[in-house]
Amino acid sequence: MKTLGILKEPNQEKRVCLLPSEVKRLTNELEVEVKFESGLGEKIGISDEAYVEAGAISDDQTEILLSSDIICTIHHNYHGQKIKEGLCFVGIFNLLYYPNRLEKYTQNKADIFSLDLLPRSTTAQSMDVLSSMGSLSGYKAVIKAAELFGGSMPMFTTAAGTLRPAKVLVIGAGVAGLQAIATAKRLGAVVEAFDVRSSAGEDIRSLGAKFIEVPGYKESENAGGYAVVQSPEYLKKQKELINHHISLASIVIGTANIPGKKAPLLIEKSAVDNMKSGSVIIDLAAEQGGNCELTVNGELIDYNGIKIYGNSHLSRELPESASQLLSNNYFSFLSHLLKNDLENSPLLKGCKVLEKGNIVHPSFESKLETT
Amino acid sequence: MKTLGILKEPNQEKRVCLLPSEVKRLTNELEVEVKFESGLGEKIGISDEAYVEAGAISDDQTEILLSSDIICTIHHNYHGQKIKEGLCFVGIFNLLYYPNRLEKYTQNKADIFSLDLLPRSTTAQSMDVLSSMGSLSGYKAVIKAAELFGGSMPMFTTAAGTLRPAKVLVIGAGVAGLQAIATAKRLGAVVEAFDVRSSAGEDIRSLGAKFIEVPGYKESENAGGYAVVQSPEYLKKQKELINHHISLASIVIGTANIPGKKAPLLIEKSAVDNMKSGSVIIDLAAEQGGNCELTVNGELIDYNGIKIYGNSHLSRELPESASQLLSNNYFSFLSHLLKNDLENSPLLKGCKVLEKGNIVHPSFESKLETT
Amino acid sequence: MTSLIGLGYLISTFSFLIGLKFMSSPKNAAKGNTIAAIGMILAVLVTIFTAFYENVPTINLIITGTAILAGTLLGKNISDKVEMTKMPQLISFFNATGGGCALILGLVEGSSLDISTGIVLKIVLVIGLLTGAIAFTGSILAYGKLAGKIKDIRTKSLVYTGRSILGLILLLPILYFLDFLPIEFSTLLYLMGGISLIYGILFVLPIGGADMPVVISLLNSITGVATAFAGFVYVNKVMIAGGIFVGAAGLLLTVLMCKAMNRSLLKVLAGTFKKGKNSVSESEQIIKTISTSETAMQLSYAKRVAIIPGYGLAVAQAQHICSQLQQLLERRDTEVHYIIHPVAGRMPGHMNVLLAEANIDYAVLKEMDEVNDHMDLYDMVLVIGANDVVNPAAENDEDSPVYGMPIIKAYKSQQVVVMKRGMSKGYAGVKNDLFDLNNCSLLFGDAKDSLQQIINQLKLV
Amino acid sequence: MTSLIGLGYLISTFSFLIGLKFMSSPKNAAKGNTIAAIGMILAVLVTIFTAFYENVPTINLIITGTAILAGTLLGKNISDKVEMTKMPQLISFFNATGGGCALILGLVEGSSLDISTGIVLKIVLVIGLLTGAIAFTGSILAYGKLAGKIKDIRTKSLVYTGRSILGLILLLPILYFLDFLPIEFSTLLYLMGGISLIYGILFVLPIGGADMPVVISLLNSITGVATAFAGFVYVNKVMIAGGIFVGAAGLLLTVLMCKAMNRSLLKVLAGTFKKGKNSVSESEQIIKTISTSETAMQLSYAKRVAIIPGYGLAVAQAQHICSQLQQLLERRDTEVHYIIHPVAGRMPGHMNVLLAEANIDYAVLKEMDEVNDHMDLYDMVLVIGANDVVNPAAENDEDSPVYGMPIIKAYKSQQVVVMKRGMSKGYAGVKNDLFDLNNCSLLFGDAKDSLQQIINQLKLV
Amino acid sequence: MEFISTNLENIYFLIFSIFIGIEVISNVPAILHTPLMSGANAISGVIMVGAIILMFNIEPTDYLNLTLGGIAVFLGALNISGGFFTTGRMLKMFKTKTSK
Amino acid sequence: MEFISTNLENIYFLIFSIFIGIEVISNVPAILHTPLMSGANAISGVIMVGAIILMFNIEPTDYLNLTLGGIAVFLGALNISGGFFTTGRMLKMFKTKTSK
Ligand SMILES: NC(=O)c1ccc[n+]([C@@H]2O[C@H](COP(=O)([O-])OP(=O)(O)OC[C@H]3O[C@@H](n4cnc5c(N)ncnc54)[C@H](OP(=O)(O)O)[C@@H]3O)[C@@H](O)[C@H]2O)c1
Ligand SMILES: NC(=O)c1ccc[n+]([C@@H]2O[C@H](COP(=O)([O-])OP(=O)(O)OC[C@H]3O[C@@H](n4cnc5c(N)ncnc54)[C@H](OP(=O)(O)O)[C@@H]3O)[C@@H](O)[C@H]2O)c1
Ligand SMILES: NC(=O)c1ccc[n+]([C@@H]2O[C@H](COP(=O)([O-])OP(=O)(O)OC[C@H]3O[C@@H](n4cnc5c(N)ncnc54)[C@H](O)[C@@H]3O)[C@@H](O)[C@H]2O)c1
Ligand SMILES: NC(=O)c1ccc[n+]([C@@H]2O[C@H](COP(=O)([O-])OP(=O)(O)OC[C@H]3O[C@@H](n4cnc5c(N)ncnc54)[C@H](O)[C@@H]3O)[C@@H](O)[C@H]2O)c1
Repeated sequence: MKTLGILKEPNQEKRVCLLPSEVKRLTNELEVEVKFESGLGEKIGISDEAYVEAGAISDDQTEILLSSDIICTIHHNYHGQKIKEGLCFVGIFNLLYYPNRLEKYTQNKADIFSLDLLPRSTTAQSMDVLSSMGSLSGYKAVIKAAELFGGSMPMFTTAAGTLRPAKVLVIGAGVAGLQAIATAKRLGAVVEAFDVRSSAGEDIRSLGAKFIEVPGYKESENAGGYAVVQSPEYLKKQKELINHHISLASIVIGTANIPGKKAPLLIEKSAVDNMKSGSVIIDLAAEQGGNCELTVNGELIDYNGIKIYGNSHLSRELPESASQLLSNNYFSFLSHLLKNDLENSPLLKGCKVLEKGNIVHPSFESKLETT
Repeated sequence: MKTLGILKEPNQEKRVCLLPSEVKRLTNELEVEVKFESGLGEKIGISDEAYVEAGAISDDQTEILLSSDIICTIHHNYHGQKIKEGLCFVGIFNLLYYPNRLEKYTQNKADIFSLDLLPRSTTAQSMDVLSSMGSLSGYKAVIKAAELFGGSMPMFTTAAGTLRPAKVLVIGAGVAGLQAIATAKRLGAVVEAFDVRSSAGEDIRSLGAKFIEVPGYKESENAGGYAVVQSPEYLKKQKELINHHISLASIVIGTANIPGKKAPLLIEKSAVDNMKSGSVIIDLAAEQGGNCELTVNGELIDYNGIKIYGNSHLSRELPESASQLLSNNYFSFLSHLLKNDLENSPLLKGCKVLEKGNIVHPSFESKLETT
Repeated sequence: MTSLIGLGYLISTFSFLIGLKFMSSPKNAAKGNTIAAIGMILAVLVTIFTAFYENVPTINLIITGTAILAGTLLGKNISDKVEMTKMPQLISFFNATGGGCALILGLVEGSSLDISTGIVLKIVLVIGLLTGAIAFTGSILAYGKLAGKIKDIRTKSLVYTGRSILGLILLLPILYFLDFLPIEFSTLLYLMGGISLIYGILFVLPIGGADMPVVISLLNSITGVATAFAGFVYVNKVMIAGGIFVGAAGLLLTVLMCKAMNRSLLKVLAGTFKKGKNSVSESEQIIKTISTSETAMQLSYAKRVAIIPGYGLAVAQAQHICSQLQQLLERRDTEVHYIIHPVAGRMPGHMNVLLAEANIDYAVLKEMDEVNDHMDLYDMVLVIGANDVVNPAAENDEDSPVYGMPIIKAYKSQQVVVMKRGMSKGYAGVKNDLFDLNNCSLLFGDAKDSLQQIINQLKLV
Repeated sequence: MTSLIGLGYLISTFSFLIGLKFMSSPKNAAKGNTIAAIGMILAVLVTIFTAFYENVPTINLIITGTAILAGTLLGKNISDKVEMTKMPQLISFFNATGGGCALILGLVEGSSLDISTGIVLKIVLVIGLLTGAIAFTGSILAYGKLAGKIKDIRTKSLVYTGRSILGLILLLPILYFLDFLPIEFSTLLYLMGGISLIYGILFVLPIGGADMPVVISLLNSITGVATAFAGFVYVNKVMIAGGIFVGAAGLLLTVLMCKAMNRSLLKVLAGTFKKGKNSVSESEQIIKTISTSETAMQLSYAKRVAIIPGYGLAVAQAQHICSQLQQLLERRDTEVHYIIHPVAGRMPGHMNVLLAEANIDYAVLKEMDEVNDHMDLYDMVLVIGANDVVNPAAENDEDSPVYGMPIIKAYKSQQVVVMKRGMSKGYAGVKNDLFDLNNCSLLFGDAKDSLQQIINQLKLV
Repeated sequence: MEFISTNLENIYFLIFSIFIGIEVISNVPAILHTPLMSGANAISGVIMVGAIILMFNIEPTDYLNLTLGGIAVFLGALNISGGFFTTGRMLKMFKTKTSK
Repeated sequence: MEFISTNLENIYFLIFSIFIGIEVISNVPAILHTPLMSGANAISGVIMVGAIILMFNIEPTDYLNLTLGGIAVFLGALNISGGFFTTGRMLKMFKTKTSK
């Protein structure tokens, strides 16, 4: 019987990676012993008792690290403490962007599965944390924008004059972008969206928004749905068009990302200068450097009356919902992990970064050299 | 030629009662001299120059008070300074609820038109500040709730499980309540609403929400659309039903008011105790004592993980939109004021509180005695 | 010879049939008219053709030819000149001429009978004569009413007189044929003709002007019967068939028209006046109603249409179907605007919520002030569940509680159709003066249902 | 006497007419059938009635009576037993008996002619005979195909042979009547009968099983013609009229059926196979298509219906119209659920956005896991623009890229209709095994259009 | 009874004609009611055929009847020509707009 | 030509019948196609009337033709009875559901 440990997240994090309901399924269906750090769910009102009732054992961190075969967390939260040999960490560590986080794990010869690296294949969907969190982030980005915006999103025709609907520009129409589009549409805003992938056009239109098309994009077949870097001419054309649309918008939501790379810079300072005071920019790519030049990761800044909020983890602000989805994602992953061999599973292979402290993931060989 | 002065609002207030566009119409169409306190619109990015361009003259407060025939502000902001004789204040002073504010005005023999007292007649609609601000507050209440809520408003069916739509209960379906209903519906929430006026039922249903009906309400014909106080049996039945629905809701928005009276207490502590952690209560009746027993006016409190936010002036958080509507309201009122005699205008009569320091409004005679 | 004639009549009978068939489908209607007209020309030619082997005196030929020519030219002339909106009365007029023709035929033919004529032929003659006479005066009166030259007169006594005369018309021939009446057959004919002429008048007199189209259709059917009976007299297949076609089709059409107007034929004939469903006696407004099909018809001609939504749109939850109508119209190259009144509905922005839900493009939403000065450019304004916000009393009636409220000047457009369920008032509780205007019609019914029906009808055009 | 017989036949002719008329409107169809049946009984009774003043030998009467009785009982018996889904083949079978009757009539009547018989009657006899024969074998073959007893054979040579035989059928009588064929008339008749029997087979053989209903309708029309010609032989109005009615109506019905299936009659007869619009050769799936009217028909019988929306619903923006269909079904007491797959669409919650926009009550949304175990309780599942999420390959085909993804088990329901525009694949780019299944049919077309048509049809029922 | 057997053909003709008259327009959409009424009205002008036959059989000296007959023909012609031209004008509007 | 004038009545009858046959079902909704086909099929069973007439005219000793005629009548009866009963069964389903 394997032992699984769940560690408390850093202070600012309210989400948990496993809820009592899934802990119960782990102990019952997968016959895993589950230990958890006391106070795990208190930030969203889940008591230790609830976990204990679900079959888990409360313990302290050191003990858990020493006795578990698998450790689940959301964030990178390991600082080199002593661990059981062959311990396997499961989390969302964003290691391609923070390769130096690997150090402590390599030293202690741990295994790592980083769920952000899961292939985006059909069968991986139930464990796809990027999709589930992206989706919530996209929704929350619009709610945040509406909260920060000094005007109203929908149109109001009133006896005291008409308030025009807000113009919302969504940059990047991946999971988060689409959700942002849908939410802004719901609130009655006029929504435009832009994505390099021309196939995103149909998706955008299927949500009733306008697709801003930049002709001349080069698609890459084997990028598995992800975006690839583009030619300079294309980038210039794109910049002009985007700048124009930015200046018209009251709310800009940046969600463009290229996995493992710095996020594309699409909202330049000069473009922001053209925006009206009171406008809002929400940058979901902040952690990867931001889609906006002025973004400060994790902070809300005021630039000439324009509010710029950079946060790649807005799903944190929906801790209840996010925990529910994460918990399902982690459960699906764990059950896949326990039932399959590494060799036969492209999913496991795709997200396994360390094997006994050695790098086994192809994307990292080059990365590590640069560090 | 009359002179009109616009004073700066208190610090926490970003809205202005007149925007340059309407100032321009005042000077051009109504041939009024307009003076304004410097820095009037800076909080929403409107420079003094903009006002000057519109034909207004920048001046300091003392000077304005001494030279104007009419003073426009949003809030009660007069502390007994010297004024030109017969000066007429126009604002939203909520004097029925704060009758002691009258003192300074009486002493200085000023006139007062308080726009919150305008009759809710068809012709007054363009000056109806309660409607325009109520409407924005209702919208913002839902945005605020969505921002504070730890879950998502719409339903999400995802590969990582289904998030149920949030249940929103709106109490009081006046202007603000209806707007809250509409906004919550837009976001995909399941919305229920309650109002004592049974005629509100059709309005509620016309927005696609469910009307919670308490049988036995006594309508008053001459209350002009406003609610009146009800019998004890009725109140008991009502309380039970409401309590039940509160316990089911994740978000409760209180908008119930009885003009000039304390707001009805509809969300008792015991009902809040039954709510889930992470739920949100927004109380728009906070200034009048609140619909919720736990409300603290102007503050966000956390009660067992339930967030309770009391604020009767949420429209302030949409300063751009609110100023636009207010500016139109004030302009309409001023042009009515300048073009009509008091005797012939039920509108003016309805909101004139003081005439040369003497109380002329019928609702105040009783009020003042109690003070 | 006879076989050629027979063939000619056969073909023309058949072309009447095809003509009618085609005329009942929007796509082929124009073609149908042409086919029927060709059939008619053929029938006339064939008939004239018989002259050549029957030795008809020249004078008869000349008179016939002249009459045909004169009639044809005059008919063309009249039809070209009359305005489109006056069509129903024109039809009534032409129907009168047909009835007149049958009347004369009956008189002339009847007075020149010899004694040996069988009873069957006599009966046929009498029926042909009296139907012709009724159609003749009835149509003239209907024409007069529609042209506004004759007012509705609705008294009990009138109705009773009409009924007694109808009794007389039935009784006289029976008495005659049972040999109770010792008069000549031609006398009977004249008598019958006279009474029928009077009956035609009494028949139409009490019927309301709004119901005239139904009556005209009925009279048209009667002319058809007259034609058929004339056909029996001459044993002429094309007349019989043509007459019966028109008689049967006209009758059905009458019923269909009643249905489309939500009226019962009996009530129309009794001259009962139509009221809106919720119309309480208190409101003594004289209103014009319109059917969904007429609305669809007029929409199909309109180049620019404005939709003014109100609280009723929200109550009916008709926003989606309204957007469907808009799309349908736009596909027909009709420009559609929504005009939103600042206080339409029950909360600020109420209409915005609805229209956004139906995904209606913000570009087609117009504000009141934007369009109020050129409302006359709209060929048609659909007021969907709005009331107070289009009430001209706000502009004209100083005593009205809504006086001073800015309104959408729907009354300035070419044609207004107001959709509502009954005659109940809006929020402000005041009578709407718009409904009294000449260019305004009311379309009663739940807005969702009405819109659906309009769409269905419009798809056919 | 004759006048009574005439009257009887007249009434029965008229009841055929009314019967057919009623049968073409959903509300009256059952009544129409009864009326036509009564007319038929009347016609038979009147005919038998003639026996009493024509001195028919008893043996003939007995045989006739027995035959009628036996046929009637057997007919009732068969029709009661056969399953509802086998109706088309049953109709085909009964049509064969009608054809057979005409064939025998022609043979017997033709062989007993005397030499004086005019050419017209002979021609009539020949036509009656050959149409009867074609209808006879053609219907039997169609029956066999529908019953699955005979497979489609589609070779060029078959079509050519068919055409040559048709030539022969036309040529032989011409030669005979121009006196180029030195044979007896009865020989001609036997010859024609034989060839026509063969032609009937060749005519139906190449036509695809899916097109059989059209062919049966055509054969039905041919039987009608045979009946009419038999009627000419006996100068019998009711036979002529009944036959012509059926002949004409059957022909039109054939055309209408082709239209409803989006097929051209010529292509049906040539045996060309139908393909989906975007169907590229790569996909060699054998699929069943369905028309909007059939879908509507089946929906009208269903008690529980599930709608599975997918990305195509969003692309078509068909959410509003989908909710209309739901409302319509619910008003007919049909329970409707929406089953939402976790990854339907292109983003989490995509379907929720659409359905909320269309104001669909959360109570009717079901989650996959909630219903997957009793999908068989749904009489009908409408898959609207979904594809991957209902692909059984995810359960059965280990090599499929979607293997392992949980799906909605639509295939377990009684009947699945998938709405899509063509044969293109879903997001995952894999072939959908659902389409191969027996209980699955594809309804091609934009989802919005298809839904609108279904609604229109359903409203008629 | 006898009447029936001698006139059987005519009765068929009558019934069929009535039936056709009804059937042929039974599905007319309401927007065509007025044009159809007008067209039917024009067809009923076939009564002029009767008037012409009448004219052909009047004694050339019987001026009264000649006049009456002439009027009848004139009225018939007016009905026909006016009827068809009016219908044509109304239906022209259906063509100007291309549907869908 | 001559054929026409002698058979004019019949031609009218023919044309009218064809027209009626077509017209009467021209607006049938697709859901009624199958039942209507079945009903029409039953009506074409009126051929049995011919078969009965035939039977009545056969010599009672002409066994071959008696047999054939008997079969014809039998087939006709089968067509009629099967046709109407089948149609009836199909149409019964239309009644079970109350529309709207
Ligand atoms: N916008 C705001 O902020 C606000 C707030 C409070 C009050 N108001 C007042 O509300 C009024 C708004 O004007 P309005 O024109 O929108 O509405 P309205 O004047 O109240 O009229 C609504 C009309 O809709 C009809 N109707 C109701 N249900 C219907 C249905 N299902 N189908 C078809 N028609 C239906 C009603 O007539 P039937 O019953 O005969 O069908 C009525 O005539 C103004 O007087 C305004 O002052 C506005
Ligand atoms: N939900 C998510 O978060 C998410 C995100 C990314 C990817 N995905 C993937 O997307 C897929 C979703 O499955 P699905 O079943 O919803 O969609 P799907 O498998 O992509 O199929 C969509 C179907 O809709 C049809 N269609 C498109 N436009 C149409 C129109 N206008 N009218 C009618 N049909 C139309 C298409 O066929 P025709 O072209 O022949 O009409 C196609 O078969 C899954 O493979 C899932 O893994 C989901
Ligand atoms: N197979 C599945 O079932 C499945 C599940 C989830 C996601 N996906 C797919 O994976 C893909 C990526 O999803 P994601 O949201 O996680 O991606 P992401 O967060 O990496 O990127 C977000 C979006 O930014 C866009 N982008 C990148 N560079 C850009 C630029 N310069 N300008 C504008 N836009 C730019 C990308 O195209 C992408 O749409 C999507 O296509 C999504 O549909 C597939
Ligand atoms: N004539 C006009 O054009 C016009 C314009 C604006 C508003 N109005 C009307 O004025 C009325 C008041 O509008 P408001 O929003 O300013 O009112 P408000 O802010 O005073 O009250 C808000 C709502 O609370 C409700 N309420 C009071 N006591 C309650 C209780 N115990 N329980 C539940 N609900 C309770 C009231 O019925 C009202 O609907 C409304 O009817 C509105 O339609 C009319």
